[in-house]
Parts: sequence; C-alpha cells; structure tokens
Amino acid sequence: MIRFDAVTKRYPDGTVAVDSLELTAASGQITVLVGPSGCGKTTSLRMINRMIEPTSGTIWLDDTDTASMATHELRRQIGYVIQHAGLFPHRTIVDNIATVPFLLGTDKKEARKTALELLERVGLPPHFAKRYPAQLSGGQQQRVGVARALAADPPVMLMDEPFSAVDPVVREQLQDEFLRLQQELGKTIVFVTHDIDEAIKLGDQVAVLRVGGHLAQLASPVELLSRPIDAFVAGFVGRDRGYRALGFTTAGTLSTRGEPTVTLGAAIPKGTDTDTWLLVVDAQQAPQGWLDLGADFTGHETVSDELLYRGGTLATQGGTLRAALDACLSSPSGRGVVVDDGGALIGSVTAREVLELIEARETERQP
Amino acid sequence: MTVLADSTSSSPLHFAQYFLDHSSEDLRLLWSHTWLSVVPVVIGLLIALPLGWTARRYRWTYPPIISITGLLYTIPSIALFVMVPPLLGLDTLDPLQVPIALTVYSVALLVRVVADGLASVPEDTVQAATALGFRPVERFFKVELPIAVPVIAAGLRVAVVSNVSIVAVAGTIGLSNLGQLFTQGFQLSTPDAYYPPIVLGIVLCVLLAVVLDLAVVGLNRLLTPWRRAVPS
Amino acid sequence: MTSRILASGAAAAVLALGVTACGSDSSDDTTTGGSSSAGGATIASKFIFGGAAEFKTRGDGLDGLKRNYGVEFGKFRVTDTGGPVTVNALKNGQVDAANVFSTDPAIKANGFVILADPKSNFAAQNVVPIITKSKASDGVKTTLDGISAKLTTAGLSDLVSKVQVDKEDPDAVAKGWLSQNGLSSAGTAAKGVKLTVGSANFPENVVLAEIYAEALKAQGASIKTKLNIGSREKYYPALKSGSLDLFPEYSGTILTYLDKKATASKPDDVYTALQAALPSNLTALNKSDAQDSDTVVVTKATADKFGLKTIADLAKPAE
Amino acid sequence: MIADVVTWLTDSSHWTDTKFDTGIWTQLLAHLKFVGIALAIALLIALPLGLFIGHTRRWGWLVAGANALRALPTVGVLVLLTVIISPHFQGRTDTGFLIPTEIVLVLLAVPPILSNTYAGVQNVEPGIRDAAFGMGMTGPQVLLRVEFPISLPLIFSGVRSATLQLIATATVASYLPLGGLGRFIYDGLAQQDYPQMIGGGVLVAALALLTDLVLATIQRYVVSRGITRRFSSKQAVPDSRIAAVHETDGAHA
Repeated sequence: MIRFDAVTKRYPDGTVAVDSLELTAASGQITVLVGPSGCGKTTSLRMINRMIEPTSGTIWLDDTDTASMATHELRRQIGYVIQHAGLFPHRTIVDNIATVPFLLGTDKKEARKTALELLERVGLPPHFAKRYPAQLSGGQQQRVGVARALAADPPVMLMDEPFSAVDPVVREQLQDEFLRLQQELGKTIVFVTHDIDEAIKLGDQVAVLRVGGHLAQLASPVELLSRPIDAFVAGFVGRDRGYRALGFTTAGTLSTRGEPTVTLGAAIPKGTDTDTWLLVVDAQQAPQGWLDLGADFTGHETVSDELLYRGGTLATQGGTLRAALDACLSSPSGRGVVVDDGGALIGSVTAREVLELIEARETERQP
Repeated sequence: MTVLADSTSSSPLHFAQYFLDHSSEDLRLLWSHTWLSVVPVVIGLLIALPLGWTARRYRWTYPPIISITGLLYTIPSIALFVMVPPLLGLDTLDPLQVPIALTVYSVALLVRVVADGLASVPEDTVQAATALGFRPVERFFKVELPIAVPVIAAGLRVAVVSNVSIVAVAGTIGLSNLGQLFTQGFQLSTPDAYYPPIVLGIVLCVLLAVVLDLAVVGLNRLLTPWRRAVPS
Repeated sequence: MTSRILASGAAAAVLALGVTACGSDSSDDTTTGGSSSAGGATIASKFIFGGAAEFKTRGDGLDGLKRNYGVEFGKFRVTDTGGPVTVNALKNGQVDAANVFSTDPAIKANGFVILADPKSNFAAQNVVPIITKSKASDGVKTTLDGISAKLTTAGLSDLVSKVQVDKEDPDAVAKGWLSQNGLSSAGTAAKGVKLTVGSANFPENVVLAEIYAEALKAQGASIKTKLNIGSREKYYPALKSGSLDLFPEYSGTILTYLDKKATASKPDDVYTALQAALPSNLTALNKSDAQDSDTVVVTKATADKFGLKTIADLAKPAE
Repeated sequence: MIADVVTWLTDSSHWTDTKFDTGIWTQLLAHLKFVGIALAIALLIALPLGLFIGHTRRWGWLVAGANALRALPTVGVLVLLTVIISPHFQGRTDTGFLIPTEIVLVLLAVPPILSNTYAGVQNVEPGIRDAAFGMGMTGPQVLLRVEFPISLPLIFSGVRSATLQLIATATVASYLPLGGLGRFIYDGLAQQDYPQMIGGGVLVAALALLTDLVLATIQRYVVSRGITRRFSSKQAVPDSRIAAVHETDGAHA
C-alpha cells in the first residue's frame, strides 16, 4: 500500500506541482494517475521513489515513511518503468533485466536465470537475451523495461507512461499482456498516463488530477464515467463516456434467438423476401460473415470468402453490454451475433433488445 | 638613465611598455600573423567544400578521403613548413610556404567537418528540396550548405584558433610573425630572463585567436538567422 | 633556433684575445699536439659537448677539433647555434663544454672561459658587408668602408651587450654607435641608390644591419630593411637572386657556406678566398677588424678543476 | 628526393646509437616517453574532472575555460616556461627542459579529453540516467556503470585526438635540447640534410598513425557492441541510424 499524506511539491520558483495530495494506492491493485500535462501526475509518481523530494507531507510505503529510508535502498524495492524504457544501451537484454539483482548482490548466474524466465514471461523469445537494446523495436524494448522492473520481484511498481511511445496496435497488445501479467503477479502498481482510455482500461482506480496538482476525483473507472464529479473531470473523461461506461456492465445471459446459417463452401441458398441477410459459419460453427442473398451471384455457385460482409463485431455470452450493443450496431443485418467462449455461434440479439436490457439495469440502479 | 632602465624592465608585466616601444614592428608581426592565420582557412574551406561534398555524395569515397586528409594532419607542422619549398620548387624565402602548409592542415581538418556538416542535414529536408524541384547544385547551395553552416562554423573555429598557434611555430624557423617575439625573447633571456617580448607574443596570439574565434561565431549567427528564432 | 646556423665559424686572433683576458698564454703551443696519443681516458672523453647539430658535420666542428687537437668528446649534445639553449645548458651543467660566439655577453656575465685556439681550427670571422655589385656605388662603398674601419671586436661586443643585456633597441643602439663614431652626419654620397638590407635573426646581426641602413639613409639612400630573417639557407638565396642587396656577414662562415672545402683560416686569406668564391653579382666590401668567432668555452669551475687554458688541454689524460 | 628519404630511413646505422648520433630507436622511445607522460597526466586531470562535471552538471565553466587554453601559442608558452623553470635545475639533468615540455603538452591534451568526456556524459539520454537512478543506483554507480560506459566512444575520440596532437607537438621538445623524433627534423634543418628532416617527419606521421590504430583497436574491444552497433549481420537491427560523433579539433604544432 502506498499512501500520500498531505504531500505538496513546490519548486523554488514558486510553482506548485502537487498540492496537498491525499491518495492511497491499495495493495495488489492498479492505481492510475491521469490528467492533462502540468497536473503533477509524473511528479507525484516520482515522489514515491524519491526521484523528486516532496516539499512537505509524507508518503508511506505500507507502514514506513519513505523519507526515512536511504533513497537507493527504497528504489531497489520499487520497480520503475519509464516512457522510452530507458534501457542501458551498453548492456545485453539479459543484463539489463538483471540490473537490480546485480545491484542487490545476487549471484550473477542466479540473476541471469531469473532474467531469462522474466524475458519469457513478458513474451519475448529466449534468443533475445544476448541482444542489445538497439536491436529491439520500441515495443520489445518496453517489454524488457517491464521485465527489468520486475526482476527483483518488488511488491510495488511505478510506471510512467510506459506505453505512450509505441504505435496504437502494439500499445493495445502491451496493455492486454500487462493486465494478464498483473493478474498473475498482483503487484501494487501506480501508473501514470495522459490517455483517459488507457486509464479506464487498466485502472482498478483512477485519480484524475487537474493543473496545479490538485486531485479532482479518485474513483473506479465506472464511477468516473458515470458520475464525474465536476465539469473538469467530465470534460476530461470525454463525450461518449456513457457509451464507454457500458463496457463495465456485464450483459448477463442474453436471451438470443436462433439464427439461420449456411456453411462456408455450401451451395448458395435462395433468399426470402423479408430478409436478404444470411449468417455464414465455418465447420466449427464459428461465424465468418454475412451473405447478402439479394446480390448478383453470377459466376459463383458456392458460398466463398470473397462474397462475405465481415463488418460485424461479435459479442460473447457473459460479456459487457457495450460489446453486445456494438455487435448489433455493427452488423449489416442489424442483428448482433453472440458466441460462446469457444467462439461458436449461440444466436443473435437486436439493438432494441440490448437497449431494453440497459434501461432495465438503469432502473435497478436508481430506484 | 633611470628612465631608460625602467622602460627596459625585464618584468613580465612590462609587455605593454615593450609593445609601445616597438609598436610598428609588433603591429607588422601581428598583421602578418593574422593574414597567415586567416587566408589558409578560407582557401582550405574552398578546397574542402567540393571534397566534403564528394565524400558525402558518393559514400564509398568517404573512407579514403577522410583517411588521406587525416594522414596529412599527422605531419608535424615544423616538418611541413620546411618540406613545402623543396617539394614545390619554391624559393626558401618564399612567403607562400607557410600559407601553403597551413592550407594543407585546414583542408585536412575541414573536409571531415564539411562532410559531417552535410550529413547533419536531415534526409527529409533534402528529399523535400528535391521534390520542390531544386536541381542538385541549387539544392547544395540553397538548402544543404546553409543548414550545414553551424557544424562547418564549429570546425572553422577550431581551424583558425589552431592556426594561430601553428603560425607561431613558423617563427621558430625564422619566418616573420608573432612567433619571432618568442625567439627574440628567448635570445634576450641570456644571461638574464627577459619576459616582455615573450609575454607580449602570448598575449597577442591569444587576443588574435579570441578575435578570430568571435568573428567566426558572428559570421555563423549572421548566416543562420533561423537559429535565433527559438520558441520561448 | 636555426638562427646562427653556419653563422658560426672560426676564432683565431680573437681567441688569443679572449684567452689573454682569461690569463692564458700561448706557451702551451709546443706541448699540445701529441698529447692526445698518450692513450687512456682524456679529459674530453669525460665531457659532454654542446653545440648546434651542424657542429657534428662541419669541417671545423668535431672533426676539426679531433684533427687539430686530438680532442674527442665523450658525448655530443645538440643545443642551438650559440644561443640561449647552449648558454643555459653550459651554465646549468647539462654540458661541460660548448660552442659559443666570442661576442656573446653571456660569456662575461657567466664567467665562462674561452679555450684558446692556437692552431686556428676556427677560421677568421671578420664582419664584412656582402653587397649586390650593381648597387655598390662609390658613395655606398665609402659609407660602408667608413663603418668597417671603425668597427672593432671590442666595439662589437659592446653593441651586442647593449641589445642583449641592457635590452636596448637595435636601431637605437645603431644610431648611438654611428654618432659616437662621427658617422651620423647627413650627406648625399648615396643619393639615388635603392637598397634592401637584410639580417639574420640574432641580435648582433640585426644591429649591424641597422648600422648599415642608418648610415646609408643619412647619405640619402632609399632603404628598405628585412631584418630577422632566419638562417643563412633562408637568406642567402634571396641575396643571390637580388631580393636582398646588402647583408652583414662573417668572412669565415660565408666562405665555408660557399666552398665546403675551403681551408683558409687567417683573416686576409679568408677574405681573399671569399672574394673568389662569391658569385659574380655579389661582392664583399672591405672587411672590418671586428670578429665574432666560434669558440669552445667551459665554465670557470671546469677550467679551474682540469687546468684548461687551450682546446688542446682537453686532450690531456684525465686524473 | 623520395628515394633519398627512403635511403635515410632504411639505413640501419640511423636506427642505432653511435657515439655522437642518437639513433631512431632511442629517439622513438624518448618521443613516446614525452607523449606517454603528458597523456597520463592529462588523463588523470581531464577524465575525472570531465566525468564529475558531466555527472553533476556543475562547474561547466571549467570546460569552457579549458577550451580557451587551445588559444595559447604552444611555442610561446614553451619558451616562457623554459626561461622561468630551466635555471632552477643544475647538473646533468634534463628536468629543467622536461618540465616545460610536459606542461605544454599537458595543456594541449587536456581540452579535447575534458570536453569530450564532459560532452559524452552530458549527452547520455536523460531517460537512461533516470532509469538508472530509479532502479536504486547510487550516484557513483550511475556514473561508473552507466554514464561512463555509454560515453566511451566520445571519450575515446577525445583521447585519440589528444594523442595525435601530442605526437605531432612533442617535436617541439627538440627546440629545447631534448630528444624525440623532432631531433631529426630540427637537426636535418640545421645540417641542411633534407632526407633526415623529411625522414623525421615521416617517422612522426607513422608513429601517429600506428598509435591511432592501437587506440582504435582498444576502443573496439572496450566499447560495448550495444553502443557501437557493430552487430553480426545475422542479427536484426531495427533502427540503423547510427549516431555519428566526431571530435573535430586540434591545436597542432
């Protein structure tokens, strides 16, 4: 657990970067600090491992006042990941990962062995161990950065915009794997980002800071989306926050209806007058796309790949309301396809049905 | 006689008095020293520009050009001074021997600077200039060279400052420049130390180096007005 | 420090002067010749000798000392041509004997002892103006001859001392000497003559050139000076090609420079040989009695310790 | 002319000492001694100072001050120091000439080493410094384990440049009555023995090249491949932009 107790950072020129911050980052959880630039989020983070010294106030690490520890001792107990990874260019990947164990005097062989395990854990092949940072892409470097922070198995990790320097596709990958890793490890993590979507996706709780170092709101992502405390937070969280909030509500068991299908490779069936859209599945009953029966099939006798409309997203039974609604809205037939965990077709729902469900939930919550 | 004794004091601090007593001679030495320090750098730059451009344009020529010019730079100046007249068939008193030797050094130093300066021009800028329709020669003078000015200017500063020191070496083999103040002072230092000409020579050399250095800095600022437009 | 390169040369009469001043005599003459063949370690073999690099190769250098006196030094150390490095090396004990010029005020100032050269190893070194023939009008000749007539070795030493010890300016010293010797009165003897006077880069030569220049100026000549030119191999070609017209020279050295096999050593012989050796466009005007010769000097302490009076004494067996 | 120089260089009698002539081998050793002493002293001064200034970002004016030393005329300082120092050393010692020479050489070698070391440390990416401190390295650990190895290419470039200048400039020792390869140049000039003079120049240039080659080899083994980016072709290099840093300076004599 990390607790900020009336922590203030004032620079010699009078600028207040952080103003009597009160904040607790619970053990085993991800606390995200988010806000526009100049809001003091990075300063707050860096005060935890005393890369910046607070002007006043106390930061507690469990029951210890961090100010009472030698800085380098403190830092060795806290994993630290920064934007560009900050890998040491002159050391191999394995030695980069083993940095803190080396500092702690761990046996070199032992430290390298652990480092190799971590390399795999962050999803990099073992032959990367002997490479140098310059030989890795930005995303790969960032994975090494995470592995390095984990090397001494610190209970606490500080992450300063770790994924912001990579492209969106890689970023999403890294975020997903980060969440998976956290599920296994259960570290106490403080995470700084300027990206509200990332904050909502990753945070167990999100602290929104406003310029001048004031804490505007500390809440769970759902609460933040549904009940922003003031205009600033509302504005920062964004316009379609209501829609995004659905992402935190499970749909429960959707009542689906059966959907007629045709298997890929079968003969093209004749359409009916009322509905020209037919769902195409593969041999394992996994939905592949929609077939427009009203189209001109000259030159085609069987259902083949190039005839399919692939626009629709899929909702998982037991998934979120947001996913269910999206499946409906994105489907050319207007019917959202629902699959089971294995990806096999269960049936379909309509947007009207999902909206009714959302309304029902709202009335439940606000009696 | 006391007045005379005073004006001929051996104290290092009397260099100013020494200068006033011998101002026309000393100014002549200073002028010739300045001339010898500046002209070779200018000529050296004119020679280094096409060489540096070649080293940059045709990459395979970079290693040989840089190695050969680097090799020239290792020749001790005193050896180069005395080698130039017999090698080029010049008269031993030919006033050109020092500028020629110094031009060799300036070229040696500046070729690499020009090549690296041109390398410092962002590839995007070159591409953009080409796309805008600059022909290669136009592009070199209007785009690449101006952008390379700061790097080249840094090299020029080194070249003029080190030239001031090397020219003084030529004074030790009897050529006319501020280096002569050192030999004169050394000769007059038997039987007793006589500092004024030596100190005066050092002071004038340092002043000259500083002035020439500032001149290059000023020229650089003049040629790169965009570098002063720094966003606050 | 190539300044006095080959401006070195010989000391004959001057040496006798120097040695007499040091209380020496020529009485050793008869005993010196054969003593080197005595075998065993000589005094010289324990000595480090300091001199310019060319002293190793010059005919009157190490070879001449060996040939004439049987003196072979233990080691040779390259210093400079009778300049500050040589003087300091001798004074500080880095060398035991050195090649210094007879007019050098450092000899007196440091109490160095000039070793006599009774066999005239070093040739006579009379100061002599070398001039482009076409510029040597009667008026110019008369003016320069007047200077040479008044110039003595003692006077020369005095001139050098004024520049080097009293740190007076060479042109002021030159003017002072001219007026002292009644040579500064204005005239028209050299009117219409255009001359470029040169000098090597050591004080004595500069003063001599200034004396020539000032005297000719007073006689109406139009004078340009190029002083402090380096060594002889720098200025002689300029003199020969006509970019310099007048130069104060030393008869022995310029002769050796022009004719490496020259053997003359007496003042008049050297002068005659020099006239013959000069190219047709140059001529030597009347020589002066003033000499600035090569000498072998040791410190007073060394001279006393080994009983050294002449160069030949160096070949005696060491105790 | 060239043939005469080759003859002079290949004459074995020129390589060994004789009674009055010092051979090439002896002068070569003397030359290396001048350079070695000066380089060692310059390293002792400039390396710790440059590391300290680069690491602490304090006393930066010292670097500017050291660079101003480059404006000093080598010969003038040599003469001045000789006139001051040499009379204090009596007897058969070269110390009175050696000290001025070494001071002049040290003055020459300090600026490139100091400014390159300082620039090398200062140019270490802030993120890398930040990560190093953030992981719990102490100041000296950050300096020695991170900043120093990363700045090695620039430091080496400064040392190599300084060494080249030292080798070329150590010839001025022969302006005083000291040995070294400059002896051949000054003596050749005095004796009008041009093959000897040019041969001396060739020897100095050759020594400079050879020394640079040795230093380049050491650099190759000392600097991490992660920084030089000399990777075997089999290994992928996603970002091939190589930071080219050259030391371009050189008061030279």
